[in-house]
Amino acid sequence: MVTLADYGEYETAWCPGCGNFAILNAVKQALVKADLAPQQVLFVSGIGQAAKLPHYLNANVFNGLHGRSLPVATGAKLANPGLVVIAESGDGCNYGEGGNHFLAALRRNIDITLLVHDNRVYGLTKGQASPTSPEGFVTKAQPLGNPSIPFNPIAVATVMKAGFVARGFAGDVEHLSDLIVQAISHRGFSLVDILQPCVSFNKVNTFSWFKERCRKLDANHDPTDIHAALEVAMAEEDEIPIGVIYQNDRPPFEDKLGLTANGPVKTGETERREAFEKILSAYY
Amino acid sequence: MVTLADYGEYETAWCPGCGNFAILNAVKQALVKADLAPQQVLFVSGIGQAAKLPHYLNANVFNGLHGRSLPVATGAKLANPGLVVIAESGDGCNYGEGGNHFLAALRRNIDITLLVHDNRVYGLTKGQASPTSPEGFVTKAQPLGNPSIPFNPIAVATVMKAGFVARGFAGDVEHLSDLIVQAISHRGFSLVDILQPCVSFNKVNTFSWFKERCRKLDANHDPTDIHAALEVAMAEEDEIPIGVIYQNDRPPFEDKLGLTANGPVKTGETERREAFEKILSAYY
Amino acid sequence: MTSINLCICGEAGQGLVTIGQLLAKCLVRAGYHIVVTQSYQSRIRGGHNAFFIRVGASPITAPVGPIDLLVPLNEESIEIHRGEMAADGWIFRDADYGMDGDRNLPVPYASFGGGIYVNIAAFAVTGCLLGLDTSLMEGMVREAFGKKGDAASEKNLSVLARTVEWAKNLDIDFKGLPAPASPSRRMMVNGNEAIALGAVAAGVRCGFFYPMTPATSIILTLIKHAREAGIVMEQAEDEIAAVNMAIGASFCGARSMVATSGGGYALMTEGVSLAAMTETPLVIAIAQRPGPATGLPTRTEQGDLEFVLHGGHGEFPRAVFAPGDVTACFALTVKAFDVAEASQGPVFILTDQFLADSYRAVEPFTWPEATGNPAERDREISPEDYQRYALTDDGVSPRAFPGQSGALVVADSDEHTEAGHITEDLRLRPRMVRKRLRKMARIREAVVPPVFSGDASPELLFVCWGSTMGAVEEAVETLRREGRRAAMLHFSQVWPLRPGDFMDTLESAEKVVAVEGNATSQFARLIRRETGFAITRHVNRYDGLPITPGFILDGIARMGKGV
Amino acid sequence: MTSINLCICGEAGQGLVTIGQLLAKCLVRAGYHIVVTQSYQSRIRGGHNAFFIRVGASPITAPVGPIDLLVPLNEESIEIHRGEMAADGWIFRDADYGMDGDRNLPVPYASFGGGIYVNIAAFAVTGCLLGLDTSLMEGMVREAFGKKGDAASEKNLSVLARTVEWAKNLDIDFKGLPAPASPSRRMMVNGNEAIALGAVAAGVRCGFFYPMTPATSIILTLIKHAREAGIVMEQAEDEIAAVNMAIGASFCGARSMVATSGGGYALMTEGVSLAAMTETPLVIAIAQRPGPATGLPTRTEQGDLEFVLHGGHGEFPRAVFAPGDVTACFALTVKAFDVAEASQGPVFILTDQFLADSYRAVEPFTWPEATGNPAERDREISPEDYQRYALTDDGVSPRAFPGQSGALVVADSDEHTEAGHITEDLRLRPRMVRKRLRKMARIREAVVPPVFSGDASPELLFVCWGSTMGAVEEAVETLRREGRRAAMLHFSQVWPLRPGDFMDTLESAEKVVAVEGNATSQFARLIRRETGFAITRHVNRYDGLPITPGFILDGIARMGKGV
Ligand SMILES: Cc1ncc(C[n+]2csc(CCOP(=O)(O)OP(=O)(O)O)c2C)c(N)n1
Ligand SMILES: Cc1ncc(C[n+]2csc(CCOP(=O)(O)OP(=O)(O)O)c2C)c(N)n1
Ligand code: SF4
Ligand code: SF4
Ligand SMILES: [Mg+2]
Ligand SMILES: [Mg+2]
Repeated sequence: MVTLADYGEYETAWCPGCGNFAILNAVKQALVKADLAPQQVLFVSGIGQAAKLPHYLNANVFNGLHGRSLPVATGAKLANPGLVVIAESGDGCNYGEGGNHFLAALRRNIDITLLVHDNRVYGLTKGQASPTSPEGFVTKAQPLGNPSIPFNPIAVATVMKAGFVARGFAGDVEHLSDLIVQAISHRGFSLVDILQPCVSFNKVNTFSWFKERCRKLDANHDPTDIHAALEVAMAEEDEIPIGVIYQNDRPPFEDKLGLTANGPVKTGETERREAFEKILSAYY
Repeated sequence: MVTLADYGEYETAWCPGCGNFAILNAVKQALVKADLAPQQVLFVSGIGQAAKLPHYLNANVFNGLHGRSLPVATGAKLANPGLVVIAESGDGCNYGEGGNHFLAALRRNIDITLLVHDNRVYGLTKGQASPTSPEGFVTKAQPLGNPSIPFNPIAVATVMKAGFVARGFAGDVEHLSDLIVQAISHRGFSLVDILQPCVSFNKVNTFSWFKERCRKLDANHDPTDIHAALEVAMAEEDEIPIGVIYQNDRPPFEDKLGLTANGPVKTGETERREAFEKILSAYY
Repeated sequence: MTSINLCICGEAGQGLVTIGQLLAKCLVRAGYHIVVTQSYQSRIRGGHNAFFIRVGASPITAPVGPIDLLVPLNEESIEIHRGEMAADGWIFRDADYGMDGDRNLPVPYASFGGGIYVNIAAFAVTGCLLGLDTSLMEGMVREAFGKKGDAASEKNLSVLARTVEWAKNLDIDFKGLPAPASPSRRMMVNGNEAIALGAVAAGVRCGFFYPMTPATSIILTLIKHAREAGIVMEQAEDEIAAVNMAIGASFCGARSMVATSGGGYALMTEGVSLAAMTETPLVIAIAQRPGPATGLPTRTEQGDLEFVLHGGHGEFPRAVFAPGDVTACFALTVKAFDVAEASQGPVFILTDQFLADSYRAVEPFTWPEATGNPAERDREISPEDYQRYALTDDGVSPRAFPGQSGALVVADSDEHTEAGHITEDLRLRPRMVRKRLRKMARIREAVVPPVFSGDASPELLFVCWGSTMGAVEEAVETLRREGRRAAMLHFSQVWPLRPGDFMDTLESAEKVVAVEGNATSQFARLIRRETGFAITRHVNRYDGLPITPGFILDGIARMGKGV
Repeated sequence: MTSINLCICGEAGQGLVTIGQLLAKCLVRAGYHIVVTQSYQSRIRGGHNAFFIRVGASPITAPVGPIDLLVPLNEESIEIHRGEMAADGWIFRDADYGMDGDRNLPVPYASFGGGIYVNIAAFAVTGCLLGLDTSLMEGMVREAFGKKGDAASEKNLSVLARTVEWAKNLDIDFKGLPAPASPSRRMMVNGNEAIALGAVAAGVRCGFFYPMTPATSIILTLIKHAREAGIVMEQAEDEIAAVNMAIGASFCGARSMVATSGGGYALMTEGVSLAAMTETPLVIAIAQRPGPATGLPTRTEQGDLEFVLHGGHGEFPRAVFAPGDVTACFALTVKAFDVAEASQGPVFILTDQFLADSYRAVEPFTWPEATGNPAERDREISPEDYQRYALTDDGVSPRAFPGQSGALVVADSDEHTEAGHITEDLRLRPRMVRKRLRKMARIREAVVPPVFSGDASPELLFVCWGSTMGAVEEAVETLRREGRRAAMLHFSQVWPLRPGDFMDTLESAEKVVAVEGNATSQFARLIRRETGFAITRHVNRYDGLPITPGFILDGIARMGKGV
């Protein structure tokens, strides 16, 4: 039995009161609920406040470049499909710098879980607008207010028929950790967009702002009904539904490639040599 | 009065029978219908077969890097908002290499028109799967069939509330040129995804395949109704609706920045010098 | 004492940068010289940050190591910096911290106001003991907090007054500074601000960026003034977009720039090549930080020189400026825009976190009369047969802008004809290659030669570039005071090099030492490549901190007798 | 005649590559040597493409200019190549084309089958006149068209038979080639295929790519064999994704590679820096094409050397291989994987379009016994206190893989502790910098020294690198036949350089000429940087075409009497 202690306790570099602490708890709880040992799990992150999370628990970790957690996670999963691969980063990382990888991940449906700490701001670089910042959001870099409208990751993932699409809230750890457990156990690409208060730079979408709006999805919401899901995804922000919004059973990418849990890292030298000799025969 | 002759006739490097010829005609016709002189128009393209189009008409042209037509177009428009800026490139350029710029353009809603020659394949590099290639599409690079599902640009643009979202077909030049006229005249970001047969590399989505499926949208389709638009955008491919699918009147980006048609390129030296001196005063 | 090295430090989020800035500005207004060094971590709260102000009555140019006056905003700070204290250094610390030993002054912060007013009190104590006029400090507090409504301003002023009262009566042997020479009116600007102001002076019209430490404040400064100066600034979705936007804007006639650090620049290199091929002026400011990859995002290094010299595929001209101080940041940014326009291609301003964040007192920046639009050829354009890439003797073709004349402008990233259209003509190709490379002559003509200072026939010559100038200068002064014939050769333009500008100097020195903020002596390698001259002695720093005069002197000492 | 230079040409889409490949393979099977040069445009149909086969009974290594036998598939081709014909060259052309003059053979293609069978007929006529056995050609046609159902195969065979019948009775003074030496069994492989096969031999497990000419066929070859060899290949959404995927896979223990050209590499440079910082092995194959920007996408150049040497921010070790021929493409790819693994970082294979597409007859590739997993340190891992970045004497830390041992593996793009965690410890930083740089020793040990050939004490020494080897070799031979003391020094590893390997050679030569497929003599500059040795004579080609022996000889001639 895996316990919380297996995942350790570390000092962090986050601001006191940051929503990231709750997300870290939810992640650890989810891993324990899913009975996954640290050795089985690989966290891949980008750069940002969110992306520091994997340093604060015991697991395999690849903390890469800003915006690039998904491709690293994809390569890792393809090399060793036996690993549970979790990509973890901020809204800027995934929907800004890494937006193209997000789109491709939706199409690929590889069996990794993406946890986006969506604080609607660039935290680590001190508070510029992020792709999910509200229109008009005022920052030092956007003194006239953010001129763009926010990215809607849930809606985009849903219309792209991503395998598993959920929204969580850092203010409800129990619920969030359940979502993460489901996301991990879903075979295919799973997105959990996590509403996260940033006490230092987002004075609009604060803890209480989120708290007032977040509503758990109705028990009779059917996540396999894409129309219902889209309805939820496109809802205005006076009520923000949290929970599993959309889900399907598209075969994961690995199946289409015929990969087993072993994956390419496990082929022996003899097999490789035989294949090589056979391959050469076409060149004579 | 602008005439077709103003836009010239050039030799192309396209394959005989390619859908690009029809798109070129439609573009020229649209410019004539819109009564735009070549000097007023700037075409920005990336790299690919589609991206060669601007070389085949008279206009201002910036033929840049693969995947990067939208940012160049955005910079150009911001520098000189008086120009009519048209970004023109392939599906690979816009939804593959340039996917992140596509997402950002939807949020920004800058007044440029994006014409995507969507042949569902990488033409210039000889036939690899593109982001819009059908699942299972067999190519030399995807011998087991494309393992990803196709990108749905219309649906993504619609859920992101892009200003103007249309789909055209290279097999209906008249209709297509009308769409382009509307796209140009729309103030805000306009997407026209153009179904384009590629005779050399796409033997699945051929001219007749498209021809059989394309249906002009019903006269009573209301493009300002986002739910109706989404319905259309998510339709299965046995019938492919063409026409203006979604449209709104979000203010364009330039308005939010307070830009006039003159734009920053037109500030005089005296004004600049006065501003400079005033700015310095904060540093004493 | 000719200068005092003051360190205000504590956790991120405690407001120590604000105190530091207010104090620094007062010092500048009082006529002092300053060199600010900002030391911070990649986090928003907590950890340990420091704002160093080295202040002198006569000119100083470099950061130094030993701390003369430590103003810790938390107890931990004392532990962290204790080892760096100068022998006669003082610690001004909260009376509540348990601490004994000499030369530490317990300040009863709680009694002046406590809470958020500790900062103002710390400002007041420090200012007072440095000999600042109370009225100067009052004015500063009013400027800084006036906007917040009278109440806040008044409260701050009363804390200030109370603290000053207390401090005035102190009798400690903290040696202040002599009064500075009759103070001329100077500005307080850091390297990044100076670049932004240089861009404004050069007439920048558009700026594009994706936030990246330590370059972000170039952008934020531009944004602060954008409305007033009529500049369009846009945060791009990524660095690739930023550089391509800048190229699009520049193509349409707007002087345009991007600013980033090494990792962002990596993503821009394809765009650099595009600017070169399409012959579009582009100014790229790069504030270096230690790599590889994310490295130490808030620290300093000079590790990206070779990458900046060679980034972008294919062969094309470029210029790389490496300002030695804040004044040069301004002047060379103006120049960078001119050179970019004259050569119709990419030009770099290469600095680093130290200089980016280093405030200095500088003579007022002036409007560069000579700049504006040096593309004198624009006038020759005849719309009918306009060719964007006309083959000319000096490789520079007349530049028209879309929609601004009757000419249609066609630019292409493929190899192209004179008219700008894609071509497969392999006989034209080499002519176009040579045309582009010929523009190097324009860049070469405009090169800023290296600056020599120190002993006229040195036995010890330091070669350096970029932000290390001040430290080398002071190290040279120290050595000369010790009786050595030392000198400095500083490059504020690192590409292209004109050996004629400096070979005599290099060759006549007995010993040459390269001082660089990197581990592999990249500039020394470049010198050898371009001149054959091998520098065999090196002082390298790559721990993320700026090079100081002391670091250089230690390095020399370690080289032993021979040097 | 010691070799025949054959040119099959026409529009894109006419199938001339197929004829070329069939013919080339027959020639290889018959025991001849070949050097194929593919000339094509950035379009799918139309335009003008050519497939050159230079064929010799004894070894040949370079493409040449003059055409001995032109096989045009359209009339325009004759116009295009007429000026390149050798004095005694022949044109085998369709009898329908209006043409007069000597040395052109009208072939009644229509009478053999016409339409799509023109290709087979052209193959047959050419093969026949080159002296190929009919049965060899029959076998080839059967192999190539057998799959299409018997009918197609039979029809092709009958066209072949009819054409051969006609050709046998010709009596023209086209000089064929002597029979080759007793043919050993050799492979026909081009540079890109050889890289792919080298990767298979080295045990590549994962490959990631975004299509880009002229690198794509490396990838397509890997994909062709992926199932059989158990390799995972994935087309990424862009080059940034490709390089990061490869790093992710490699981190998990899979030997991984990417392949691209200059523009794609530009986008990968941030990832190169990431591989270096995280100490993840990564093999990057770059097939160069002329830049800047999109340039000439289907042509050849050696213009990206400096960018490959310096791409990526920050300072770190790397190795760059530049194979001189197809055999070296195979061997050096195997070596690249080993060096990447031994040094735990990025390693490059730098070729160009010419070599990428150049088929040759090569001795059979063999399984590299010595390869496999040289990371002998993996065995030392103790899961409890495993540290990914343990500070070791040689800088190489034991490498464990996630989920494959009890050890938890932590990698970080920030500066990190030995355990892999992000750190702000500035005392640790320089130790980590030095640790990474120490790995250069492992790379240096394994360097492939340059190859010297020709006169033992040359008055004229050619320095070259990469794909120009063959042309230089033949130019040297010609000069020696003319009585000159000429020699070649060819580098198939361009970084790092070990001056000890070649300085004697350089210094003892009377005159040194650098031969490079670029305009700015990048390799010569590197030599100077690393050794101080200045090469002042240069042969540069940058029109998109490969360097030939004739181009070099002309270049020498133009240098005048002194050379
Ligand atoms: C290529 C590159 N560009 C920019 C940066 C600077 N950078 C670091 S974190 C960050 C934004 C972080 O925002 P987000 O991903 O939302 O994470 P948060 O800090 O809000 O958790 C940026 C722009 C970088 N490290 N690399
Ligand atoms: C950075 C970069 N990567 C790859 C390429 C190679 N490339 C040129 S065009 C193209 C694909 C074109 O596909 P698409 O955009 O759909 O245009 P089409 O040719 O189908 O019209 C690619 C991959 C490139 N030019 N630059
Ligand atoms: S800046 Fe915001 S996101 Fe970052 S640690 Fe602080 S509160 Fe959290
Ligand atoms: S390859 Fe396809 S898209 Fe390109 S020109 Fe030919 S038919 Fe058109
Ligand atoms: Mg964020
Ligand atoms: Mg396409």
